[in-house]
Amino acid sequence: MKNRKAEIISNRQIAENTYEMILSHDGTELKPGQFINIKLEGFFLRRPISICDWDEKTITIIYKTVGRGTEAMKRYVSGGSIDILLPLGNGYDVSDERIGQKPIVVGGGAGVPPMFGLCRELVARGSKPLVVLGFRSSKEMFYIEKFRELGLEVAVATEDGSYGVKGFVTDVLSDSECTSFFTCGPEGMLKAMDSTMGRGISGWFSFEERMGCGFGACMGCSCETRYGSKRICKEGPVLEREEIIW
Amino acid sequence: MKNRKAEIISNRQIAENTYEMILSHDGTELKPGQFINIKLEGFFLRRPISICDWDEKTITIIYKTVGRGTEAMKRYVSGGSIDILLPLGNGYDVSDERIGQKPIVVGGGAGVPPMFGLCRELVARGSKPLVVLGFRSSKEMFYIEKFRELGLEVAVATEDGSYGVKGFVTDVLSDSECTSFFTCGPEGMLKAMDSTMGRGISGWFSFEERMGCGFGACMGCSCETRYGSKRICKEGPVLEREEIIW
Amino acid sequence: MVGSDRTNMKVELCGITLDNPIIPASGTFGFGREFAELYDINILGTFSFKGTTGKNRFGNPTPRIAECTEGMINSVGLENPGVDGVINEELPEISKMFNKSVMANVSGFSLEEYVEVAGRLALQKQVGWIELNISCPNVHRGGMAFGTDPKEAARVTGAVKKALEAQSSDGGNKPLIVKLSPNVTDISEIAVACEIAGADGLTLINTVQGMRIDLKTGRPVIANKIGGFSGPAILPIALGMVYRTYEKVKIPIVGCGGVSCPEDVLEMMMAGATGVQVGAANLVNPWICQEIIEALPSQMKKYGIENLRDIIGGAH
Amino acid sequence: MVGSDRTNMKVELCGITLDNPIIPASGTFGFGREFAELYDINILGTFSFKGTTGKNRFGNPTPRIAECTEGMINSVGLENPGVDGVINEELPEISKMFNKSVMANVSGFSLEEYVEVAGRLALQKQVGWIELNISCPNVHRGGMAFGTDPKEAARVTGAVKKALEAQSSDGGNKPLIVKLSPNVTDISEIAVACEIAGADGLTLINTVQGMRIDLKTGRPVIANKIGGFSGPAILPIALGMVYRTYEKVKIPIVGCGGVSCPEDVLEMMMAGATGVQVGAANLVNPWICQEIIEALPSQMKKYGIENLRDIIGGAH
Ligand SMILES: Cc1cc2nc3c(=O)[nH]c(=O)nc-3n(C[C@H](O)[C@H](O)[C@H](O)COP(=O)(O)OP(=O)(O)OC[C@H]3O[C@@H](n4cnc5c(N)ncnc54)[C@H](O)[C@@H]3O)c2cc1C
Ligand SMILES: Cc1cc2nc3c(=O)[nH]c(=O)nc-3n(C[C@H](O)[C@H](O)[C@H](O)COP(=O)(O)OP(=O)(O)OC[C@H]3O[C@@H](n4cnc5c(N)ncnc54)[C@H](O)[C@@H]3O)c2cc1C
Ligand SMILES: Cc1cc2nc3c(=O)[nH]c(=O)nc-3n(C[C@H](O)[C@H](O)[C@H](O)COP(=O)(O)O)c2cc1C
Ligand SMILES: Cc1cc2nc3c(=O)[nH]c(=O)nc-3n(C[C@H](O)[C@H](O)[C@H](O)COP(=O)(O)O)c2cc1C
Ligand code: FES
Ligand code: FES
Repeated sequence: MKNRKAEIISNRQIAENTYEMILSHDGTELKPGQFINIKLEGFFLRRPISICDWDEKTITIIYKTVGRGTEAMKRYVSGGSIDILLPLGNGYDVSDERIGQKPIVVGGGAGVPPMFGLCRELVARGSKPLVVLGFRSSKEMFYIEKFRELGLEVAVATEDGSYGVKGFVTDVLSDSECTSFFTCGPEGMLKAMDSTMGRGISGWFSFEERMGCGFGACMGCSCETRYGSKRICKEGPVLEREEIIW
Repeated sequence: MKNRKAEIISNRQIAENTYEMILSHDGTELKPGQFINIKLEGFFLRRPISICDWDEKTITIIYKTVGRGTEAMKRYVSGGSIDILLPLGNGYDVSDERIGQKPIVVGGGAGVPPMFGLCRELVARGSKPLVVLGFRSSKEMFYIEKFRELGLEVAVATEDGSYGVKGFVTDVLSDSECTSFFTCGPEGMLKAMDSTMGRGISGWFSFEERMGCGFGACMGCSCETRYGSKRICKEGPVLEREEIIW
Repeated sequence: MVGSDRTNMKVELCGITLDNPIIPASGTFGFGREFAELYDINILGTFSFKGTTGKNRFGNPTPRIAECTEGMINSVGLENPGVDGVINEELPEISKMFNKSVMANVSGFSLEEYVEVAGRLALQKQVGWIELNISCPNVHRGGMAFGTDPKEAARVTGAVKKALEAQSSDGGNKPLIVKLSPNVTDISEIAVACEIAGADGLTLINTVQGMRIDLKTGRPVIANKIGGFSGPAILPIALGMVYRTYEKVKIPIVGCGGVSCPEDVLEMMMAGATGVQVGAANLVNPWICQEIIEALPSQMKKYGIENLRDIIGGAH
Repeated sequence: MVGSDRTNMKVELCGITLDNPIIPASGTFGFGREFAELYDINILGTFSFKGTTGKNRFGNPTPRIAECTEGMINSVGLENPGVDGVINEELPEISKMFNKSVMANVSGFSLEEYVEVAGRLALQKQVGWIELNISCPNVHRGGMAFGTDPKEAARVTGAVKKALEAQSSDGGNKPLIVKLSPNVTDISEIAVACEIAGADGLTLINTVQGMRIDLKTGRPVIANKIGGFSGPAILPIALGMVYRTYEKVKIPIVGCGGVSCPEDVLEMMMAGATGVQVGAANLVNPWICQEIIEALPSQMKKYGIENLRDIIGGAH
C-alpha cells in the first residue's frame, strides 16, 4: 500500500449523478476489482472507490454522487491533486482456471466501473466475456460503448426500460452456456445473481461495506464467511461464491 | 455589521513574522480602532484583526504570525477571497474635543497597525499627533516611513536597541506637553502608559481579549470597568482611561 | 411558516406551536439584539435568551474562550444582568423586535434561586417557556452540578414546577423545560427523574466538559482551566443522548449540540427532537439560523418530508 | 530515541522506559502487521494491540462505522481472535516485526474472563503491560459497563491485580493499566477507585458514546445504533479528563483521545499524560505515528522543551 498525491487529469460528468475522474499513476501494479481510498478536504474518513481502469500513467475511477463526500468530489478540478491510498483489496484473479472459456461479467450501477478493468484484463488473456450491465434508466448509463470497444457483446437492462431490456440484469442473462461469472452491484443484485446461476458455476462477488481504514487495521468492514470472518477491505472486496453466507 | 467575501488584493511580508494584507472594500464607513473578524478555512472561531488603514475600495490589515491561524493566513494568495465580518468594535472617536491640540499616539508591536488609520484620520482633522512606536527589534519594525509620510514626527523604541532608543515606548515619550494620548499594544505597555502619563490627561486604550463572536453575542470578552462590565468586542476594544480598572 | 412546495415546518412544543423548530441556544444569542440588527428574528421558532440568575453577575475571569477543532470551549460563567435587569431592560427590548413567545433560560446556584428566577420570569407575558439550566454547580452541595444527580435534578425540577403551578391564576404557569448536562453516566436516568418531578420538556444537551492548553504558556487557555465544549464536533454526542432519552420519556425533547446546517436539524429530529437549538454556530456565522430556516424546505423535499413533525423520533 | 539537537523523548511507563511516548491505541493498529508493512514499527514507544477476549469473537453486525465531523463512530464489538489465537498466532508474528514490549489490551464480559485473559497474556514474554479495557458491558450486571461504576471498576481491577501478583514467580506480574470510559459523571472518581484497587497506571480515554443517522434511510448509520465516537473532535474532552484525573492520582496516565499531531501530544503531556496514544488518526493516515515521532523534536525545540518527561503535568 502506498500513499500518493495523485494529480487530477480530468473530472467530468458522464451520466446522471455519475462522474469519471482520471488520476495520474506511478505504475504501481494493480488488479481489477481493487480500490483506492480517497481523502477529501473537510471529511474525516476516506472514500473507497473501485479502480475502473488503469495504464502505466493513469487510473480511471467512476463515482456516483450519493452524499456529501462525492458531491464535494465532483467539484474537484483538473490540475489539482487528491490524496489516495492504493492499491487496496484483493481484486479479481484473472489467472484462475475456474474462469473457463465463457465467463459472464455482470455489473449494476455503481458496480459497473470495476467490471471494465476486469473485462480489459480478461480480454488481454484471450477470453471474451459476455457483459451484462444494469442501470436504473438510460440517463444513468455509462461506458456501454467502452465495453463494446473491447470487442465484447454487451447486454443492458434498465429498470424503467428506457434502454435495452426492461428489468434487472437477471432478466437478461442465462447461465446456459457460461463457465463462470463475476458480479458487482447492489446487494439485492448480488443475491439475485446467486439464485439465478446454476449451483456448479464458479462465481466472484464484489462487496461494499462502510469502512474505517480500508487496509485491514480496524475490523470495521468484517463479514462472516464459511471460512471465518473476512475483512471486505483486505480479504475482499471480492469473495468467492462458495464462501458467502447470504 | 456585514458579512463579506473580500477579495485578497495582496498579502506580503513586511517584517519578521509580520504580514500586510490588502482586501477589497465596499465603502462601508469605518472608524480607526475598529476591527474585522476573519473566518479561515479549517478553523472554527474567527480571528479578530484591527483595521490598519482603508479607503473607498480597500482595507489594509497587518498581522503577526503567532499561531496556527495566522500561520495559515500568511499562505493566502492574492486573487483569493476571505470571509470577514465588519466593522466591529467602537473604534476611536477622532471628533472628541478632549483630544486637544497635541495628542500622542503610542503603538507597540501588533498594536501598531490600528494607530496608522488613527493618525491618518487625526491628520485629516488638522491635528499633528506625535507618534511613538515600540518593537522588539528592528527586524520586526514596519510602517515607520508610512507614518512619516503622513507628515508626522515618529519616535521609535526597540527592546534590543537595534533601532531608535533602546527600551520601551515609555522611555521615549514624555507627557510634558501633550493634551491626550491613544495607545494600543501588549497589556504591559498599556499599564506602563497609564502610570507614565499625568493623571489629568485624557487617554484611550485599545484592548485585546480572546473572542467567541466578536459582535457582542457571547459574553466571551467581557472586562470589568468602572461603569460596569463591557464587551471588548462591542463597547471596546477602545476604553477610556478613567473607566479602566487595572 | 409554510415553506415552498407545501412543506410544513410547524412543530408543537409543550402546547405552543412554533413556525419551525429552529431555536438559537441560550448564551449564543444574547437577548436577541445583536441579531435583530442583522435579520428579522421573527422568522425563528423562538429563541432562548442568556441564562439569567437572581443577581447580576460578571461571570468568570478571562480568557473565557478557547478554540477547538470544529468547536470551542467557553467559560463565561453566566454573566448576565440578573432577573431584575432582564425584566426591566431586556424583555421590553425583546418585545420591540420579537413578536413571539421567548424561552427564558434560568440558572441558579441554589434551589431557592432557581425557584425565584423561574417564578418571576414565568410571570412575564412574552415568556413562553422556562428553560431550567441545571448544569450549574450547587453551592450547597460542594459544587456538584444539580444536573449530575437524578435526585438533585428532580428536587430542583419539582420545586420550580410547584412554584409555577402556584402562579397559575396569574398566567405564570408556563411550561417547564429542563436543560440537561451531558457530563453524566446516564443522561436518560436524569431525564426520567425530571419527567417524574414534573418537567414538561427537556433540552439535551448543554456543553461537554473540555479543555485546551496553550503550548506557548504551558497553561490552560481558559482562566477557569476547564470549560464547556460545544460546536459541530459534539453533534454525535448530542444525537446519541437525544436518541437514548427519547426511548425513556414521553415529554418533548429540544435537541441541542453541534447543529450547524439543515441536515443536522433533520438528524436531530429523527433522533427524537421536537425543537432544535443552534448554539456556537451563531457565533461564527450570525446568519446561520436564517440560512437554516431558508434551506430547510429544500432539504425536506430532498428527503421526501412533507411535515417536519412527522420525522420526530423517526429513527427509532 | 534521542532526537536531533539533544531533545530527549524518553518517558517511563510503570517501570519500563519508552523511547518516546507515542503508542498506537488499541483497535486502530490491529496486531501491528498492516503497519509493519509501511514503516519500521520499532520507532514506536510501544503499541496496544486489539482488545482480546477469552473466546474469538466476530463482533457486532455491520455497518460498524460512521463518519462524523473530524471524527468517526465505531461499533466493532471487539472482533478478535480470542486469547488462544493471540497467543498462538499473533504474538509470534509480533515478535518478528517488533522488538519491544507490547501493550496487551484485555476485554471481557465477566470478571472471570478479564482475570483469565489478563493472566494468560501477562505470562507472554513480549507483553510489557496489561491494558484493561473496562468499558465493556458486564453481562452479569444488566449490561452496565464495568467502567461506569467505581465499585465494579475497583472489583475487576483488584481481581486482575491479584491474579497477576499470583504469577509473580513466573514473570507474569506485569504492570496493570486500566483504561477508563469517558461516559461517566466523574472519571476521576473511577480513576481513584482503580488506583486504590491496585492499578499501576491508567489510560484515559476510551471512545465517547455517539451516533449518526442516515437521512436517506432515516435509520441510525451503525447497525448497533449507538457506537463509540473518537478522532480529533474529542481531544478537548480527553484533555479535560486527563487534567482532572492527574490531580487525583499518583499513578501514571496514558493520554488518549483525538491526538493527531505533535502539538496534541505536547498538550496531552502538559495535561498530565506520561504516554500518548493515537487512535482513529491511524486509520486515515497510517503513517501518522511515524510522522508525529519525526516531528516531535522540532516541536519540542519550538517550545523550548529538552526532556519530554519534564512537561508531564506541567499545566497544573
Ligand atoms: C470497495 C468499495 C468500492 C467502491 N467503489 C465505488 C465505485 O467505483 N463507484 C462508486 O460510485 N461508489 C463506489 N463505492 C461506494 C462509495 O464508497 C460511496 O458511494 C461513497 O463512499 C459515498 O461517500 P459520500 O461522502 O458521498 O456519502 P456519505 O453517505 O455522505 O458518506 C458517509 C460515510 O459513509 C461511507 N459510505 C457511504 N456509502 C457507502 C457505500 N455504499 N459503501 C461504502 N461506504 C459508504 C462513506 O465512505 C463515508 O465514510 C465503493 C465502496 C466500496 C466499499
Ligand atoms: C480587537 C483585536 C484586534 C487585533 N488586532 C490585531 C492586529 O491588527 N494584528 C495582529 O497581529 N493581531 C491582532 N490581534 C490579535 C490576533 O487576533 C491574534 O494574534 C490571532 O487571533 C491569533 O490567531 P492564531 O490562530 O494565529 O493563534 P492561536 O493561538 O492558534 O489562536 C487560537 C485562538 O485564540 C485566539 N487568540 C490567540 N491570540 C489572541 C490574541 N492576542 N487576542 C485575541 N485572540 C487571540 C484566536 O483568535 C483563536 O481563537 C487583535 C486581537 C483583538 C482582540
Ligand atoms: C458562549 C456560550 C455561552 C453559553 N451560555 C449558556 C447559558 O447561559 N445557559 C445555558 O443553558 N447554556 C449555555 N450555553 C450552552 C448552549 O446553549 C448549548 O447548550 C451548547 O453550546 C451546545 O450547543 P452548540 O454545540 O450548538 O453550541 C452556552 C454556550 C456557549 C457557546
Ligand atoms: C475502530 C476502533 C476500534 C477500537 N477498539 C478498541 C479496543 O478493542 N479496545 C480498546 O480499549 N479501545 C478500542 N478503541 C478505542 C481506542 O483505543 C481509543 O481509546 C479511542 O478511539 C480514542 O482515541 P482516538 O480519538 O485517538 O481514536 C477502538 C477505537 C476505534 C476507532
Ligand atoms: S475498513 Fe478497517 S479493516 Fe476494513
Ligand atoms: S466576543 Fe462574543 S461578546 Fe465579545
